[in-house]
Amino acid sequence: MATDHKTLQPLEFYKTFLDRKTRPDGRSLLEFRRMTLNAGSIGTADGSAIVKCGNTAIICGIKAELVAPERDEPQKGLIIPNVTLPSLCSSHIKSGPPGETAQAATQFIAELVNNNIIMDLETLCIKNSKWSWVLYCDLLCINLDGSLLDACVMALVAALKNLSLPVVSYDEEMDKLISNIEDKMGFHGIKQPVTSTFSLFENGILISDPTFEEEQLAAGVISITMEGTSVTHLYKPGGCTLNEKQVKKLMQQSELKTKEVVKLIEEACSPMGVEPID
Amino acid sequence: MPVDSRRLQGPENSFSYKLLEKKNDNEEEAALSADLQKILIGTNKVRKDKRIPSDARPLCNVTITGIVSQAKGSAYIEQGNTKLVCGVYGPREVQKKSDFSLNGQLFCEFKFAPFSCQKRRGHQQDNEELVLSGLLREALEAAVCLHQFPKAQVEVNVMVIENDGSPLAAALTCASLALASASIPMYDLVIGTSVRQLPKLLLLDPTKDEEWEPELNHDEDNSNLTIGFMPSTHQIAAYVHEGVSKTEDLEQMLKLATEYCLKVQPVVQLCLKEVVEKTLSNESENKVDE
Amino acid sequence: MGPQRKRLLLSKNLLEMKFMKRTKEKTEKELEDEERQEAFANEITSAMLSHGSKFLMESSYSACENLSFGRMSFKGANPEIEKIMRRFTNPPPPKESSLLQNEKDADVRAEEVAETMSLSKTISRKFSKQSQKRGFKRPAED
Amino acid sequence: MAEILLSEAEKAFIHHGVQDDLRCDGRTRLDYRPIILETGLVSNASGSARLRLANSDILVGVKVELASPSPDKPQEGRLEFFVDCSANATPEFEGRGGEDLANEICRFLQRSYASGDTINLAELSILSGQQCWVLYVDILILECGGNLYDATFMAVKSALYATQIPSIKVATMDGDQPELELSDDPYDTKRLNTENLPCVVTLMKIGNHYLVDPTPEEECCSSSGIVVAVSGNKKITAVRKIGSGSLHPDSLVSMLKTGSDVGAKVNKTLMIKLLEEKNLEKSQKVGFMR
Amino acid sequence: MAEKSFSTHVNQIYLPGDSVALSKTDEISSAKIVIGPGIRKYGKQILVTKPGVLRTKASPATYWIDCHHKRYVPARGDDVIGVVTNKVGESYKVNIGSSEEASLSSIAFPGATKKNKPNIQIGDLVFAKLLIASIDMEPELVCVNSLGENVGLGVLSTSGFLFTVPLHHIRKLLNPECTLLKSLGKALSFEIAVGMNGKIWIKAKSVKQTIALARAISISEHMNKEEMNKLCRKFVDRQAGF
Amino acid sequence: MKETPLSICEKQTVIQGVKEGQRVDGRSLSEQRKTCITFGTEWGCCQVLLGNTRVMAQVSCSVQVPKSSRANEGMLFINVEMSTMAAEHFEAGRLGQQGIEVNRLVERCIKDSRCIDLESLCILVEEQAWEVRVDIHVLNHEGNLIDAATLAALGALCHFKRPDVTLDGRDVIIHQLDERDPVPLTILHHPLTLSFALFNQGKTCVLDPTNLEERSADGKLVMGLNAYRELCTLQISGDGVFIHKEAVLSCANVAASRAVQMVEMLKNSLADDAAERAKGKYTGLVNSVALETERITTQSQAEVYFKAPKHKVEVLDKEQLPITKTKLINDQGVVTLETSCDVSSSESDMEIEPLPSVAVKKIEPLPSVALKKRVHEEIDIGNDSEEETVMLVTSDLT
Amino acid sequence: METEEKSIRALKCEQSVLSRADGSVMFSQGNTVVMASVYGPLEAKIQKELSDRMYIELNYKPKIGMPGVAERGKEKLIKTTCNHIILTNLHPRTAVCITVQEMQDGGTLLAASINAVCLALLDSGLPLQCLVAAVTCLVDKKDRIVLDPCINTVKEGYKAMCTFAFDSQKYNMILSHCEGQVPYQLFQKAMELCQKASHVIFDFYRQAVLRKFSKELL
Repeated sequence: MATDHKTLQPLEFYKTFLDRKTRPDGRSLLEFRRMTLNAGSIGTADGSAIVKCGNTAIICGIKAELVAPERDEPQKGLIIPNVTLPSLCSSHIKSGPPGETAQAATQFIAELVNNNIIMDLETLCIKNSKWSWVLYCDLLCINLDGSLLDACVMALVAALKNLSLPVVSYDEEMDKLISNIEDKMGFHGIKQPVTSTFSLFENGILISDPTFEEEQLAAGVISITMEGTSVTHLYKPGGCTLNEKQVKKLMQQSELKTKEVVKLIEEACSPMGVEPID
Repeated sequence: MPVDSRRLQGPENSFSYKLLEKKNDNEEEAALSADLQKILIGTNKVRKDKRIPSDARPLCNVTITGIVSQAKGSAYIEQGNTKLVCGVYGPREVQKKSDFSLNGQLFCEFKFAPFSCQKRRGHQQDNEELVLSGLLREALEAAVCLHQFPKAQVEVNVMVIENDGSPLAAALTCASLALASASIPMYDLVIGTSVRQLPKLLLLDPTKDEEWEPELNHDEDNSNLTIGFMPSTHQIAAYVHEGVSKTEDLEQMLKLATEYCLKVQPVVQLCLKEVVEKTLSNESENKVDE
Repeated sequence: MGPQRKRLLLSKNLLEMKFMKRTKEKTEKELEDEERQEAFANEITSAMLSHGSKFLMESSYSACENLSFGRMSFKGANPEIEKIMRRFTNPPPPKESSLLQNEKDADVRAEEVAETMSLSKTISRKFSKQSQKRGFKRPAED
Repeated sequence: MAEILLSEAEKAFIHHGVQDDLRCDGRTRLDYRPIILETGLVSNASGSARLRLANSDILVGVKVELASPSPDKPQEGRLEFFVDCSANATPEFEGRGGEDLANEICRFLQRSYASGDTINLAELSILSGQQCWVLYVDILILECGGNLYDATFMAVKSALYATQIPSIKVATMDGDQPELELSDDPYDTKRLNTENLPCVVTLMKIGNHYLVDPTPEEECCSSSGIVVAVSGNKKITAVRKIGSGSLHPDSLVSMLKTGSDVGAKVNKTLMIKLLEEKNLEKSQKVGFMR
Repeated sequence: MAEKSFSTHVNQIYLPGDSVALSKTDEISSAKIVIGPGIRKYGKQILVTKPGVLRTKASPATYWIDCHHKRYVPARGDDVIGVVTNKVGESYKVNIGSSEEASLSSIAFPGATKKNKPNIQIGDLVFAKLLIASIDMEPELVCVNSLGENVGLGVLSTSGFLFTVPLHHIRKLLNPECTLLKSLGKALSFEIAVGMNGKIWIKAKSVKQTIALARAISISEHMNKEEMNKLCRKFVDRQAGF
Repeated sequence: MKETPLSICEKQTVIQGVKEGQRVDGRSLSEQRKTCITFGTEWGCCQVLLGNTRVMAQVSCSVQVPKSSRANEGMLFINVEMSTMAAEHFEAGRLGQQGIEVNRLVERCIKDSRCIDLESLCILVEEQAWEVRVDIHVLNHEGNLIDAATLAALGALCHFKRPDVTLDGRDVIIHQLDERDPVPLTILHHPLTLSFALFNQGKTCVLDPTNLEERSADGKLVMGLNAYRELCTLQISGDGVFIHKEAVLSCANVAASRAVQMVEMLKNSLADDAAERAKGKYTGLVNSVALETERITTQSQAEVYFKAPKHKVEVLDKEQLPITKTKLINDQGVVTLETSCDVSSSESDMEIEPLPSVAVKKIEPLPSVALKKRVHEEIDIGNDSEEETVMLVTSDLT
Repeated sequence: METEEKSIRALKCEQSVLSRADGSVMFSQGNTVVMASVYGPLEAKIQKELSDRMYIELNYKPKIGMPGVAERGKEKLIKTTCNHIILTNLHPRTAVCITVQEMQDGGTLLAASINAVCLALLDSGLPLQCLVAAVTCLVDKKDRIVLDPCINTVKEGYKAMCTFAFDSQKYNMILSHCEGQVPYQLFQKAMELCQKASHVIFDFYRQAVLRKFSKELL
């Protein structure tokens, strides 16, 4: 009976919950889903992390390679992020090249990367205008159930913290790279931006960490990325409008989440505290 | 040439740091091809990962249905370090009207995650993945009761997260679990396994560096066999053999493999049983609610 | 536009009576025509004005700006059209139209007769000719 | 493979035929259909062969090119296969229809040629780590009359047999930069050792029996079979099950046995025929006009 | 938006999202108020949805926005010119430049019956009235009035010329005040069909005349009265033979 | 979304009109629409208006490894972009039949005629060379895209400047635009295309056809020429269309003289642009953003339409009309047209008269002012058919 | 921290600039020039058809090369904005096709594109719920807010670049897209500044429409 109502008029069905200040999965409006994080579980990747926010599951694997840096930015390394939504992650995704959602997500991550919000790209440089690292960061969605960006950013940061590479140095006179496989190193100064996604409804109701279904029903979405207390990225495509008061409120919420997530990443990336997937 | 405008492309000329290492240990590699057996098996007849030759890696973290909530059925398994996920969708209407058939259809997609192998993989399906998809499909078609969903198609998507040997075998097991959890009618589960043949020695369920590599070792009596076996009906759904060996050896390998499958069967069945019980109990609860 | 005057209607059972049969048909036809007219009319119909909310939506500009009819002919380029134009500029008294109506359904009936009873071919051909005169052969190419 | 519609009656007829070891075209289960073979008919290829197995028509061209060897195998040349299922072979191949099949065949070729005792790739090396020959083997499927695997492999083997590699001298000139000298005499060429190149036998299971060289009709009667690649010295170099059916281990084993026997025979006869043809006068080329 | 008093805000520019105030009389009177194109009722407010000039008229009190369009959206009762693109069973498919092709029954012609239908080729032009035009129905055309009689609708000769102008230009031409066509008509003999969907079909004695007229009409898009008269005078002059 | 179907009467009128030497937009058969060329702030950005047809081209360059086959040359890559902006039946990202044709013809005209000196684009043989890329965006399709596209591409190439490079041993230093003056491309000659629509079995050729004319014509004749009256490419398309030899020749002649003028015009507008830049505060395409009012002044249009023929008499006497004959002088695959000998007899059955040489002389370089506002007078030579039509439009009204 | 550049660069536009499009505009903001075209309501492709509203297809065409992931990002931003301002439910089962073409990059292309699209929509006469105006500002290295920066200012480098879009009714934020790091107070300041600036653009819209209807008003 309830299910019928749900299938027939999903929005009305959902509104009835909102009016009672709750949600079908029992969360309160501004409550986040349980997050689990598991770093370094993929041996073939140079750095990896598996993140689950509720049902949404993202695997980030990093493959590092060497390359001559770009002409116009000789002192910078490269990070090539790609968000992939394989057809297995949702019934709404059909197999084939990346769709709109995937590309938008990729672009979002790319913006974070290019603005040095995740890490300073110059630390990836081995020898100015000669050699630098290029990190292929693939964000693979195993289960798509809303708030994709939150999980992606979290996974990427964790994977970067988990990254371990051989020490590679540049030999001037021989003009070649030398590496000894034994001593591994990671990169320092990886920042900890945290993205929090909220859904907006026409009647001004805001909910945080929406599920896929909620995203479909909502009238708008906003993703706030913060590092500590400062805004590092704010992404609100179209949809219904917001006033300053609402924005302020959301900022506070995302600040709260930021603290939590940072703690989680910290303990996951420290040697102990590795928990199995799911 | 057509560039993929839907993804961010890296520089063309980047190369893996592993190539730097290569230079140092050329001679070791030469040895590798010369007498592999010594490297793989210590004098005490134990493999690198402490297994005896006729021993397989345990199936662990087998997760059914939970892993992909959006899918009709799904499964995740780890066989040693080989990790893969499988999601099953459907039966749904066939997209193209042209390929209409009275029997149902299986659509299989086998994909290695870009970071799942030693060297970085492309995003698009390459030939190997296409062929593997084909093998997977043929194997599962033997197990699924296609006549039960005419005009419809079931999608089986396998994603290898980490590949440490015998991915196809693992995929077969994983896929049939996922299909079962999606309650797609099947004659029997398909359980996959592979065997590595060395001169006068067989290794069950080889890891990546135990596997037969066409590039590395092409002397005789070196080969790899992967089968998909249906224990209850005692039928072979998939059979792929690569490398040089005599017919009688093949017989041996097949025997070893089938025995293993029969051993694993109860384990797998147990996993499924739990799932079924859980779902049933949940349903009954829901009944109470309404 | 629907006729404003309220016509007094004959009672049903009166109309049921045998001798009233033709009248009944007639009245029914009139009503029908009115409905069709409403259906065809592009202005706000009387019905619309009489009931519904205070506001009416009208999607057509031609209704709002009461634009003139778009088919015109000048200096006898197409006499037929010019005749019609005249009719539009000074609409004919209702009588005439009803008269038109009569002769119309008159010849319609004749046509039916010709077809149904299928008299000598000559007659049916005659009508087919007539209908041709009514200008269906695609306008002359000059 | 080519899709053809068969009525139940026809299928039954074929089944019974197979049962009594008398097939529709009068063959026994282990007979091949007539084969027409000609090599060296594509003038601007280094080696070529056209093979007609009943209605299956295959054209193979081999091009020899200089290239630098792959870093992980400095002292070896390369073999590169490309299979093209042209649309006029069968309507199913139109558009991208043939790709899957082409892929499967291509990969199977790679795998069965991969092992060292089929072809010795060291022959193709010129200057270790710097120069080697690369053999581009292009396979064009002109018409599809069943049993493509066997036909293709025979054609490939013949083409490689006929392939002439120009002899080349390494004259070390100024210190580090060695110069390569191509001999200017066009007939100064060498041939590969193709003794051991594998042939393939396709065995299709119909009813309780299996048969070789199936016709399209037989192919669509059978739900499963195996493809066995057998090298000249009666070794099995690759096997895979085809079709969506399943097989019992025992029958599989016996199929493997038969496969290897038949394969060896095919190989021998093929070599003989090739030798005969080689000794024929060049003037007697027939070409496509038959 | 700042509210203006009624008198000031008629014939003023309005932008989407602006709200319209009714005249005092209309506010109080119980009479119906007709809301024309470009305006919609949103809760209490009456909001503008299209940029343009606010126009009003009395009896029935009507408000609408005079807006510029190029793409035609079918409106019930409009007379349009369409190209016949296909014949399906008893009806033709007609392209009237809207998102969906309109259908025209082959018996919706004056005096047409099952037996005797007009013969229409694909590519012909028809001048027809929109009987049905609703957002969720295929538009339907007829070439007769309610009594099934000939009112100038129907197939147009292939010897004329068809050209397209913006929709507001059409409305200008058909506006009773506009004299352009009439005065051109004084200059020379031609027949014309003006469709609300921005298509104009015109046919004069010779191709040259036809084209000359067509160009004159399309030029007049942005002309005001005087300019139009000037244009017409030019024609008359030519006639006089300068 | 498909293009609105062509009605029978449109097609017939166009064809009939052309028969009578009368085009629906009042032009004469060999008259072009008004052409206007503007440039952007970035180097190598050129917008061309051909009547209402609007095309923009942008040139860009990058350092690449040269092709092994041409190790000492740079590369030229031409890419035509069509989107729904230009017409509802175009699809973004997918070039249709038409798109591919345009792309190919532009390549043939500009790339294959080797008007850009590619050797000068090589930096280090076999290692580094410039790849020059031309992106041609079709913005509005009112017919004759090909001519507009080639003109835009050529304009952009002429306007383009690449960053300067210096060699320090084996490594290459590329100087930013601000630190060293950029270098223009070396252009050997200026090829353009001119298209004719073919009517009544290729007897009548109509220059610079509109979309309507293109759709109603039996075929199309495209000619690529440069200012030296050299033929770079020629294509006759259309199903089952055949065309008279003489027609081709005289088309070639018309085209040749047009090409001369167009190149002239292009050079002028380049000069103007340079001057503008010199002044500083250069805003590029912003100037070509006209206020509607400019367009809305319809009087001027009316004038254009009713304008009485300017040049007259001396053209009319057909005696000294030269008729073209081609002589093949083949250097890098171009054919030089040379006018000689007189065959005035043949011209009776031809609709398009060859251009009087007098007329060609008559053209003085266009005043740069004319370019600013999109009118640019005088482009048509006194081809008598033209003035005749003007008369006809008006006098026939009796 | 004081703010410099309180004003928006010169705005200029030409409406119905393309003869074929139903609505089109060539819009310049400073030296940035963008062309936008609108076709519709058109027949929607079956797979794109929406039963209850109009499908919006939006293509953003860069000046050089093929559109890539970055353009898809822009497309999504603009498209969702259009989805808010167009009354899509008035034309169900149809499609509108909007194309944006970069013509000249003088900085702030995103904002310019959004404004251009809004003008093109006005020109096409599609039913709109309200208008939208987008403004970009950047926070430079010295924590100063630069409103509507020109290309050179952008090239000099910045801490953060923010683009906001507001609706014409309540001046609420429809779209916001900020890259780079800013403390919240500064962010808020930037937002207010842009909100004020948006009025200028709305006035410009009105002027443009007024100009277009100049003849009709007489």
